[in-house]
Amino acid sequence: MIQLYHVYKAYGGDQYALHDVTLTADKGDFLFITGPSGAGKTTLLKLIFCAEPATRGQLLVDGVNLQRLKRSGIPYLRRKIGVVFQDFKLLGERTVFANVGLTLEVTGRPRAYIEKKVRQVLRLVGLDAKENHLCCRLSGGEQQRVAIARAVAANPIIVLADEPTGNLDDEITLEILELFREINRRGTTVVLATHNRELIRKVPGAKVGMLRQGRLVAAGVAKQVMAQRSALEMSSQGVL
Amino acid sequence: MIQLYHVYKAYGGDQYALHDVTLTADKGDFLFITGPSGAGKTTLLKLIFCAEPATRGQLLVDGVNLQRLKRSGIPYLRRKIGVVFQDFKLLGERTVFANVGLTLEVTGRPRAYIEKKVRQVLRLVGLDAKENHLCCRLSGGEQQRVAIARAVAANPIIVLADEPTGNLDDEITLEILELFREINRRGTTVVLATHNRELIRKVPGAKVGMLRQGRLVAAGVAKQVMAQRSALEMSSQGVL
Amino acid sequence: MRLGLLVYFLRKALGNIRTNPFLSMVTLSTIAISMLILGLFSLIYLNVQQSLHQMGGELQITAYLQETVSSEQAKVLRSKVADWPEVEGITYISKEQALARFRSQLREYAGILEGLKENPLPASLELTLMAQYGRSGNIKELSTRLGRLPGVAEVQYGRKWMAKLRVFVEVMKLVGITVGGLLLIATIFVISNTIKLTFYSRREELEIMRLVGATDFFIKAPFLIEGLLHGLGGALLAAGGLSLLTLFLFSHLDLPLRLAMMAGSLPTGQLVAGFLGLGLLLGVLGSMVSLRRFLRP
Amino acid sequence: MRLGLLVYFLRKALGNIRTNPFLSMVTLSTIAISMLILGLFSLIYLNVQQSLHQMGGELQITAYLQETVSSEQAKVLRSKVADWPEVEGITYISKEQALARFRSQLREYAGILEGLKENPLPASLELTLMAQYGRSGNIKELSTRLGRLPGVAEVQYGRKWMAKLRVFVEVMKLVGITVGGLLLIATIFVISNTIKLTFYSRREELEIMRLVGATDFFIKAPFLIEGLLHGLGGALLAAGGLSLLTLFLFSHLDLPLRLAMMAGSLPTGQLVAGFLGLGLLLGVLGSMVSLRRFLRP
Ligand SMILES: Nc1ncnc2c1ncn2[C@@H]1O[C@H](COP(=O)(O)OP(=O)(O)OP(=O)(O)O)[C@@H](O)[C@H]1O
Ligand SMILES: Nc1ncnc2c1ncn2[C@@H]1O[C@H](COP(=O)(O)OP(=O)(O)OP(=O)(O)O)[C@@H](O)[C@H]1O
Ligand SMILES: [Mg+2]
Ligand SMILES: [Mg+2]
Repeated sequence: MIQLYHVYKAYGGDQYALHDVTLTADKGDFLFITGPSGAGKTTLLKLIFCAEPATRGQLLVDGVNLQRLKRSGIPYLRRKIGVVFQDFKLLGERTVFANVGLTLEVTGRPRAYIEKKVRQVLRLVGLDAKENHLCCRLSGGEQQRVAIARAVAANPIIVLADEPTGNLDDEITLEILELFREINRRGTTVVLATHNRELIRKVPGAKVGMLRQGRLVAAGVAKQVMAQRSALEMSSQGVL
Repeated sequence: MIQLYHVYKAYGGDQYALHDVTLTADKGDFLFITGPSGAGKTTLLKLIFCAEPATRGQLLVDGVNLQRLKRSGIPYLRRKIGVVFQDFKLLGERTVFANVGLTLEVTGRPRAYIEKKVRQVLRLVGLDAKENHLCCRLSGGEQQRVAIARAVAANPIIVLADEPTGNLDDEITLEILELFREINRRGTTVVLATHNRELIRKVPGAKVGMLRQGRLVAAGVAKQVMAQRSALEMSSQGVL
Repeated sequence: MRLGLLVYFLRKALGNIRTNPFLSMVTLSTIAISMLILGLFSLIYLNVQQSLHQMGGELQITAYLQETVSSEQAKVLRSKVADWPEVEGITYISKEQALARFRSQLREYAGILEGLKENPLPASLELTLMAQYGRSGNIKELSTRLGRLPGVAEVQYGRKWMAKLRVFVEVMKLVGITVGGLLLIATIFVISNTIKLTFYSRREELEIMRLVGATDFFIKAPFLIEGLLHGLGGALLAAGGLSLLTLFLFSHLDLPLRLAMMAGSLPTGQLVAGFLGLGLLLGVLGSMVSLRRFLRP
Repeated sequence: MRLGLLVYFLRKALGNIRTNPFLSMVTLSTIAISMLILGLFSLIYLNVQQSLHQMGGELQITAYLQETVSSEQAKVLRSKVADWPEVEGITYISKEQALARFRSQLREYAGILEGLKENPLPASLELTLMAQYGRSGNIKELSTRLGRLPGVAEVQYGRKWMAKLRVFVEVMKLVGITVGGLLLIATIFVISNTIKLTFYSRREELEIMRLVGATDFFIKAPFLIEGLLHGLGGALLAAGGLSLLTLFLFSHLDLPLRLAMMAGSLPTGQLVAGFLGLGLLLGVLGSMVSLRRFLRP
């Protein structure tokens, strides 16, 4: 579903935000991207939904070669992908309903369908009571949940979630993770960038890609990578 | 240093975002505000630095009665308080340096002092190399650290931090917590709103105020509150 | 485009206006005031041109006839010259009429006439010219042609003040066209600047629309309709303001001024229609151009 | 205010301009184009008024003297009338001068003079009026007064075309003041709208400044200096544009038009200074008013 071959990304300068990253997520995969702040997680997601072009390398998303994708084709690719942005990117002056409905509107869904679907996903994230509130008047966690609802509303075949639980308490975090697992079980490919190790531990069968300064330093199944990582940390702490 | 007596806050409607909150943080206290999403943590902090007026009740900050504070007095109160906003509130089109230096500039510090001080706090949050980057081009975690640097740069007597580690990995989170503890040890009152229980457990001697739907449901020393809370959760799970 | 989609875009546009009343108000009022100025200027220009035309129309060429020309011959001459394309009107003034006019018009010189036994004034043909032939080059050529006609003794035109007036009319025309043209350009510029600024402050919204998979057309359409509504609304406001203003001015004028203005044109249905069309165009084109700037990748 | 602070604010303002080149460009160009139109209009208005004044200045009152008045007596009368506040100029025309003028000016009636033994034309005093007394009411009153003077036989004024011109001058004045006034209001409005929009798109920045403890003065000062710079820059651009434009127009005019314009005023140092002052004012006041809107609690 998502394939990266030797992808490099430099923002202007000669420093690479991504450096020779090769990574695959098949249909129905649950892929965690992890790594310290500034490692390139967000950059990786941006490449996948064409918010930034790769500097070098090949990217294939749902069979489409992004390097060859024309500008006019980008919206159609993006409709297959639901994105939870790290900074939410909500329309602050619009209601929760309008924000969540946006992804459905752009694909020209009928109004009745939109209303039904939006209410449904808002219930899933626990915001059905705030449907008519302006987004700028929500708490941080509520905004994050609106962003999550918007990302999943249009039944995308890929969901990219960038630190989707940074503003949520443990309880809701688990609910949200459960939400992602549920849509993943139904066949959606989920890519989740996070710092939260707890999250990764909760999905032991998921794939994990670990970045550090733009390089993929570890990749594999969650259980193994996390164990490996603990060992690595211990040894590095021993060295220091 | 900070005293709230029977504080209520309603945003327009008849629902209270804060409901009869009485809470005190003395000089040199380390106070955690915790509670689920939408509990009123951010609202509480907003009242303290006069971003919102209380609907009812008394607020005293550094001996100043906020209900009686005139508009012209607000800036001078705010200079005593460093705030890490949940959504960072950085000037995206300005450099990291300009953003961190802002709190020093508004108090009219000389340029040489500003340069020295800004570099110093940027080193503390690990961003000395990004001094001249525009804030909108930073990663989420980097932006959060800029926000933290800005909050502490002017040596405020109170630091309010709203979910300051939501976008940071465990390692940097600990460093940041250490940073807050260090300035706390030097006499600064720190109020930290967070969902992260790990953080609270790391400072067992701190005070904790726990909010739920605008009400203060628990308050006391961290160790006790967390224990109490676990018991509470177990019992409530038992009931359900 | 399906009707449903059009309705959807229209509703979106109205939603945008409701969400950003400040931006809408600024755009609307800028378009209105710009067009009001433009309309007022056009109206005044038309009126002034018309009055000048009337005054300028009095620029006459007088062909004095030889004493030997009979009144019948003069009338033949008159109908001949009347066919020339440059000639708007032509009047035959007999010797007697000339004397009578002298008496009434030049009363201060009436004393001169006392000592006369016979009428020394010649008969003449007085020509008024079509406005478009009023340039001095044409007049000279025409008067030469007139002078060559049999029976014409002398041709006279352009008294001093008339020449001055003529220059003045030319200046006014130039002024009008210059100011009007610049005003139009300025109006377009200001309106497009305003629209650009409103999109600038909504660039985040545009960006978010793109990020969730909206096509450029889908993003643009509601904004274009919004621009159309603003343009239409602004033009309506301007037309209303203009009508009120002219009515107000009109009722506060002295009678001669009022008559002078009556001669010109007041805002008509046609003018208002043109106004709405222009407003619509400005709103839509302005939005179109400005949007492109903020939808670039 | 300390000089250091001023320098700091100036540097901030320049920083702002560099950070938001688009906003600066829009503000600058809007001010420039608005002022260009305003300046062009003023200049043209001054020129037209001047030419009209010259033409209108020819509105004379002629007081014909009785045959019995000697040239010495006439001169006494002249110096008496010359002291009246309404009178701009006064000329004594003797019988001989009147005849000579008749001969040269009314050549078509020259035939009349052939049969004369003596000069039938009276001597006269010709008055030109100060422009501000040029209304018909004043003229009537004045001529009555003139007629009552000993030695004055008859008073004449206002030939037909002159009355028309007078009406026209009045209309032009009204037009000029109306359009000019509206233009000024529109300019202020458009500029303030533009500045408001630029602040609107920076409202987050203003809010953040307040949240980190900046006083209103501290926030405002750099923005006011920015406004000042924009106003000054816009005015300079407008002044430059205006000079170029007039030069261009000037060199493309026919000679008579050019002479007509020469009579008026071209942009001078004074005008440019006034322009800069106005631009400065517009920039600063516009920013001040707009800022207040976005610094409200
Ligand atoms: N638009 C940009 N222009 C220039 N540099 C950028 C841009 N976006 C990101 N970077 C840089 O690229 C690097 C990787 O950024 P990225 O946002 O991918 O990190 P991340 O892994 O998402 O970090 P975080 O966990 O803090 O969000 C960082 O050093 C960042 O400063
Ligand atoms: N400006 C506002 N206008 C109206 N309601 C608001 C506003 N700000 C917050 N609220 C509401 O008040 C309640 C408390 O919000 P607050 O931001 O204090 O929560 P929080 O504890 O910070 O939550 P989170 O952890 O999600 O950030 C929420 O239900 C929110 O929707
Ligand atoms: Mg990131
Ligand atoms: Mg909050």
